[in-house]
Amino acid sequence: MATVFIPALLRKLTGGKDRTSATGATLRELINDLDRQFPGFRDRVVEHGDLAGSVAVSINGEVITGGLAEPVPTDSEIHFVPAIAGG
Amino acid sequence: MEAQPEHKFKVIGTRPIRHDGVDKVTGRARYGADISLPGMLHAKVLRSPHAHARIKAIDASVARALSGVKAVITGADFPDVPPEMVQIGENFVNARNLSMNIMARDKVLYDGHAVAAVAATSPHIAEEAVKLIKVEYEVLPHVQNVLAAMKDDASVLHPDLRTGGTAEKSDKQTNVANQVRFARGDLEAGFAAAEVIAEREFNTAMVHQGYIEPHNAVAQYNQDGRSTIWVSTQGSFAIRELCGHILQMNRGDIKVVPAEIGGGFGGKTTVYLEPLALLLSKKTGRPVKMVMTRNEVLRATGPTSGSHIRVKVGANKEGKITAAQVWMAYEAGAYPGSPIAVGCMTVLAPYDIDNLQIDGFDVVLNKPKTAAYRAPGATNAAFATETVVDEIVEKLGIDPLEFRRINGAKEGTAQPAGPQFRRIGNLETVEAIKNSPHYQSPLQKSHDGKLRGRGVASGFWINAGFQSSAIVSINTDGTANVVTGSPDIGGTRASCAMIAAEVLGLKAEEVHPVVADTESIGHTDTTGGSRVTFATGYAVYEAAQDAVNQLKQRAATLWKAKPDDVVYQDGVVSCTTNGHESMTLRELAGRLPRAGGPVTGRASMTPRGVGPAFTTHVVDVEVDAETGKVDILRYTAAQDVGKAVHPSYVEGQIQGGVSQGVGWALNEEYYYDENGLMRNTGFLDYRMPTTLDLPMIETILVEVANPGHPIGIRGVGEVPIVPPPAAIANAIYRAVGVRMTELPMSPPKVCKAIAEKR
Amino acid sequence: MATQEAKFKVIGTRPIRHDGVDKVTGRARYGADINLPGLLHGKVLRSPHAHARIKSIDVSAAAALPGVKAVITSADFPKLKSGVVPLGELAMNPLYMSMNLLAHDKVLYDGHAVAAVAATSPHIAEEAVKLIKVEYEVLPHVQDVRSAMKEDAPILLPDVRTSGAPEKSDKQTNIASQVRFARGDLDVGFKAADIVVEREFNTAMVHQGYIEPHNAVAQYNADGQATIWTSTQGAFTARDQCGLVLGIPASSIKVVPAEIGGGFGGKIPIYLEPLALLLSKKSGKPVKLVMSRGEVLRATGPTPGSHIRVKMGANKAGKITAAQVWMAYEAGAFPGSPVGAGCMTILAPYDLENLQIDGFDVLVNKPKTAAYRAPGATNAAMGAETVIDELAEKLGIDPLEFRRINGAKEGTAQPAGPKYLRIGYLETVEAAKNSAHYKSPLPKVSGKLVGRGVASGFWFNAGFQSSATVNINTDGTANVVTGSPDIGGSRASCAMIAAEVLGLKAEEVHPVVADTESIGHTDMTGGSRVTFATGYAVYEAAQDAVNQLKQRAATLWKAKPEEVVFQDGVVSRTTNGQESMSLKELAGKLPRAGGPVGGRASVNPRGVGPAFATHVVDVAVDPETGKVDILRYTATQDVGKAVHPSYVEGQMQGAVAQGVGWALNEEYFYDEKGTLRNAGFLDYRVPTCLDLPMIETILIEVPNPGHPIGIRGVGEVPIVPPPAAIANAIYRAVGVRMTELPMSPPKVAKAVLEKK
Amino acid sequence: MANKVLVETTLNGETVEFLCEPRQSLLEVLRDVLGFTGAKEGCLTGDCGACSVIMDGRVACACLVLGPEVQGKKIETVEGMAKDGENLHPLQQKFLEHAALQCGICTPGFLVAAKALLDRNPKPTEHEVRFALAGNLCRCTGYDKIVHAVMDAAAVMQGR
Repeated sequence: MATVFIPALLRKLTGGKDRTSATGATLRELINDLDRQFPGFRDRVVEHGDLAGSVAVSINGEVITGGLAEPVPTDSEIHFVPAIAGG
Repeated sequence: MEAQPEHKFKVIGTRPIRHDGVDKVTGRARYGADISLPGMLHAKVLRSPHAHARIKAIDASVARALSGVKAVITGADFPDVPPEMVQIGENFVNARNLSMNIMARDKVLYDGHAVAAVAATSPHIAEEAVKLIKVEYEVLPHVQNVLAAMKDDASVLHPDLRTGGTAEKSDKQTNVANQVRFARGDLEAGFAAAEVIAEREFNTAMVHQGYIEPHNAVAQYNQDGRSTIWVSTQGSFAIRELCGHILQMNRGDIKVVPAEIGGGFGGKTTVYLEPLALLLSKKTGRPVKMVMTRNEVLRATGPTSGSHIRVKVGANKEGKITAAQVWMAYEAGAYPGSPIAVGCMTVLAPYDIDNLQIDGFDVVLNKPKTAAYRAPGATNAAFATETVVDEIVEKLGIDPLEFRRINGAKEGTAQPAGPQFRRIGNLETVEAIKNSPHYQSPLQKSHDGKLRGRGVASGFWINAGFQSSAIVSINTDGTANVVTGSPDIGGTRASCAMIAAEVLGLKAEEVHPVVADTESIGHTDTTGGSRVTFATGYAVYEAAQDAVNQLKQRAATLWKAKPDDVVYQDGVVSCTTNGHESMTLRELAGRLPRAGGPVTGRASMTPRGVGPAFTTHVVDVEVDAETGKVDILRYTAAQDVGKAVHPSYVEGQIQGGVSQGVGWALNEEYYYDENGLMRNTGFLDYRMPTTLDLPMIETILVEVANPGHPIGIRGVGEVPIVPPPAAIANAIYRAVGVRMTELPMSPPKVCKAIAEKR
Repeated sequence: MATQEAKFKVIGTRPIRHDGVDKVTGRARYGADINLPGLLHGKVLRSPHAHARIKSIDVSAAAALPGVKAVITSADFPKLKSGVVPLGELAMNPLYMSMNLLAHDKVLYDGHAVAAVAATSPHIAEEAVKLIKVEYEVLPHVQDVRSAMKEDAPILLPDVRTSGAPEKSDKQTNIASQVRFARGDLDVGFKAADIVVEREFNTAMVHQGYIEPHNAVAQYNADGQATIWTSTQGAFTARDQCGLVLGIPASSIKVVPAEIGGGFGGKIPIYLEPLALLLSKKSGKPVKLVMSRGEVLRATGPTPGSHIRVKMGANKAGKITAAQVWMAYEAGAFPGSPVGAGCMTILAPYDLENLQIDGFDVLVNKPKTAAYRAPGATNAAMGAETVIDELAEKLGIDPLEFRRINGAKEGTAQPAGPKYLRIGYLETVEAAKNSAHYKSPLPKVSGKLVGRGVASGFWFNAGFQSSATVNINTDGTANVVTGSPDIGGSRASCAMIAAEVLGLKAEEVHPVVADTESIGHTDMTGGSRVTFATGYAVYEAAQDAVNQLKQRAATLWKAKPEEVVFQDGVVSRTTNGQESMSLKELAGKLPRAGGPVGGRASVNPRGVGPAFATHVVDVAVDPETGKVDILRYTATQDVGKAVHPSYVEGQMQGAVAQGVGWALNEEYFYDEKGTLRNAGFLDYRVPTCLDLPMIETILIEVPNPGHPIGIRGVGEVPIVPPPAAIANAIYRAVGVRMTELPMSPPKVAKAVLEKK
Repeated sequence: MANKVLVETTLNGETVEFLCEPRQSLLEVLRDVLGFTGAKEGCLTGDCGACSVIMDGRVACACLVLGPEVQGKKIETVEGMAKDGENLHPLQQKFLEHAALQCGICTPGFLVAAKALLDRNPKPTEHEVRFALAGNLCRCTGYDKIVHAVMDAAAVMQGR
């Protein structure tokens, strides 16, 4: 069971819930589970079958680079945050 | 590493347009002499007017005073170099001799030997300044003929020189730098068993590679001790090594940027101008450019040896060679190092001989230090053997090709040097010529009374391996780049790109080849010995495989599969488990950022499994008995090319090698007068073949895959120069009944021979 | 993973940079220094209007001018579909990129490119540009974020809909996107506060101000292959962008990165490259384009001006109980301001339970913004850090003590949610507190009022993809090849990392920045990522080389590779007989030991370590003129591990100088017609050495646990605190809270006057 | 083709002749005609100092000087500062030792301006250095290390 924090502007989908629990061995499975719980969730974070370019995912404090295939350790803390480049 | 001769290739064997083509047909390609830098100075070299002389004094004060002159250097400006042997690829070079060759110290040893160099703000000022340098010489007796140089009373070039190699040690001063012998079996028994014996003496002249682009170098010495050299060279890493030793600098501090190169053929494997330019730049703090004139190229770079060769061969009634004895002396030039050893290894190599003895001598004399030239040492050697073999054949009344079939070396045959051949294509080339339309068609009669003849000859070349590095990186659009350190003198960029394309399942055009400088790619030995497509191609193959393995891992990550469950073929990765997903390389490339990052494959290696090359040529000539002029009517070359990666450029290598061989056979020679000065220092008098001198050259590519290479590649560039002089000599004999024993077989010589026969 | 206790031999020393001599002798080749045979020179025609419809373009007169070889307009671009495509780690809209390169049906800002000409000399190209006749229908323009957000505002891009909005709408709008971060309960939080401060801020659009104008030389080959020489922060990024807008495979373009004369984020997008390429394709000759300073200011990517509202409450104990932020950033003419980064950085130094941050990305008739050093963070910090200062003051708490109480540390949840790993924020606060500067009394300046201010800053830093190869030379030295253009000395740091691994001196490693065909894919130089990520690849590539060296030695010794150890440049054999060899010796034996050695690595490293900084500044204010002088400046920063301390200091000092310019002088000034009026260095005043004191730096090394050497990005965060720190110092000097950037003399004088 | 002018001048101690259009600036002549690309273009309005050269002993912005104007004048550029291939000018050496450059585009201008300063004032104070270099913009370094480098170079040249 991972704890997923819902981005503020996606909380319409979750009825205002700012966090939820989801399961999945990989990010793909986890997002599928979130989409089951909150239909439409996947479309907000996935584009062309990959994590949307504008979205970054943090697992236990580390922004991951494995995309949807990234393994998700049990009891992880997961955040969806904007992808940032910099100057 | 076993070759798969049955393997179906998709790219290898096709004829794509070479990647550097457009730059070359639009004039955009940047050769060494095209390089120009801000504030660049131009330098010229003062050269010896004597074949052998002691330098008593050099006065450059007037030259230095000339306005626009920024620096003058002489031998005194060079550090003392310990006489250590520097490894360049598998060859060892005496750094001290090399240093003295590029700038004379106490003695000048040949006409054209560098004595001083001047850097000035314009080439013309530099030229003027060079003329203002006063050198006081004490002229010494010179020697320019091998046999004369070997005499005990000959004038000695290097008082400290002693004969090395297998000769027993002696403390006598000599010009014989080295001695080699290969011997096996029992000569006397062999000749006793012979039905016929042929024995002849041969003389061949010193000839030049004749690349159209003169030597050049642009050097910039930086105040932090690092420097950069832009140069047209066959070996950027070799230039770095040699400059480092000659100037006693850290090689790592020298960066050599290989410019496009306008021909080399072995002649651009060593240094002449680079250390001079670097030293002048160090003195002036400005970039310095040097470009040779044609006169300098002929007088002072490295031609290939003239030689004296004696060959004795015996054979029995069945046409089996029973014994062979060879004695040969090669001109080393002013410093030791002729290709005599290779001459000895190649001279009898096409044949299976039980009893043989080969003696070779490396002889220094007052001519420029020789350098490699396409199958160095093999062509003049083959000229001797192959004409003697032709004489045996004639005496026995056997077809010359049949004779070669009887005696030809094959897998398991012991080479003259000892080791047994692995799978080789010698007999296949003989067979190919036998069945060629050319050999099958009768020789047409001449309409104007000129005499015609047909000759054949075979040739052998060892080919080289040595060190190569390669990088293969995958682009975001699924295409690839290939980086190597091998200067491209014959289309090797194309062949390396094609090898990578084959492995990655891309089109040749989808792979971008780059020849990088010495700081951007791992160590790579000189382009030479027909090694690039074999060895660098091998590294490219391995680097591409490395990339493929990473691509499989990346795909496995995306699919949560095991890398072993992922297969890569024809540019598609697919999963043998997990719902058998699959992706094109292009798709995968686009997803790499989220699959572990980009993919770069690399390989650095010294491949074993070099495959030697054999070839057999047939030529029809027409001889004008009055003038002695020989015209080539038809020419066909059959060669075992292993696996032709880009057949057009393999054919090109064969055709180019043949025409060089024709020039060597009929016209080219270094002509020295009694003072030891070269008299034909331009293309007007040093006559190379033109389009008018040659017919179309037919090629037959025989592909006997090299078992030592994953794609079966053998070197192809050198061996085609070996047979032409012998084949033409044999054809001349068939036409006019005289055995020519001197190269070149120029009109006067042929004329004289015919006259003597009458 | 980080070798915290590791004793470094090269890392942390200060060798002379490898590209140094070329740069002090004038030999270094920058983009504008490239010259090719038959080179043509191009110039761009730019819009004189802030917003107008292009009715017609007549290039006939220009094309007819002798010496003119080609003229292009947007009609020469392929038609593209709108939509975001991923580009490495970034996302781009090729259609918008194309529209920004050469205006399609509308010009959207003063300076917007309309056409380009290639001619045999720059002067002829200039004449020709003037001969192009363009018929415009001028449209109403909008340049202020809040007006642009209004319902009735003129619309820049009809197809834009607010992305990220809570519910989809089909209304035309200038609000390109919207973000929100929220946690806890604001009402509860503010109720718990003993004191609440709320203020509104306006900050001006400012430019990176790199000294080297944009440039590009392009050669299109008849076989469809092209080469571009350009000063760029990302050779691969430039290649991919050109491929997208021109609709050709990226790999058919070879980008050769020239030396780059400053970028700071502004040289990540492309402006001239595709134009040069099209002009070369049309003329068959190489074409060079170099911008004038006016063009750089009018038409490249500055960083947004913004409107920011910050409300914070704290209790007597000095603990922040709630924080609410509303910020709107100017995107410029196309979507894509760094408002997301602004939202994620503005409160990042603090541990907050109740917060809400709303951000809006707003289109206005100004040039499309680009990244600028910690994009979005500096103007945000101006808002938060001045309000923090006011809270501290009202509670009578030392501002550094206040930050100690509320400061983020390992385990603190960021505003965006994720928890921090090991960070060094509080260490920077401590360092500032104990600095000679903060301990010393304020200097006196006759006729002027002096004050001291402090402020903190945060930046994420980036990871992204990098490739590197490490080759061993025959003399035992090494070469390092990367694809990261060097804008701050990263060649030196990469060489030093390789030297550390190989046991060589820094001078014995030769770094090379290669073109897009000579090295594996490498993302742009930006986000303070190069020494971290490319350095990571170099570290891995050097390790790869070391492993091969061990194998080679094992071959020579007929030993197993695992019996061979490599340390400080010496390979030695542990078992039977203590054989050992220096790298130099081994290198000489490689030809007979399996051949040369080349290591390689391509990585996309995680474990990025964020950066924090705390600055202290003393200012003197002339109450009459409002002029502010910087008397003393000290910057403390968690730099993870400083590879080459001199260049880390240089990054901090350079960023502070930029922050000072942003704080006091720099701004885009548009007239009522929407035309930029200060398009030159005379009126767009960047600091000179007369405007600055020496800048003291304090390097704090809290190793990044996510990096083998402990490296964190250092380049961006030091630009974040200066404006806020200076504003706070001005308040302490003259008692007025400045809420507008720049705090130029007239504004300060006015504020002082109003207070009286 | 615009009618060109033949100009003779002294560049880094050497007499050079060149043809240029009357409208070409000295900066264009140095970079495009003579191939001396050390002087850089930063603004073409004399505000940034990246194109600084020494003309008859005084610093000038090459972008504000017309080619024909340098007839008979003595021009010094960064390319002329190091006297040979092994030794840099003390200013160049100190810029390296002090890490006084990052991107390096402004460096030639700063070196030339600093040389002009030390030629005329061998012992400048920090303020004199900052005053003399105020015409040169640097966006990377914050000037700190540049000023240190110039002061140190002055000291070294004074044998201190």
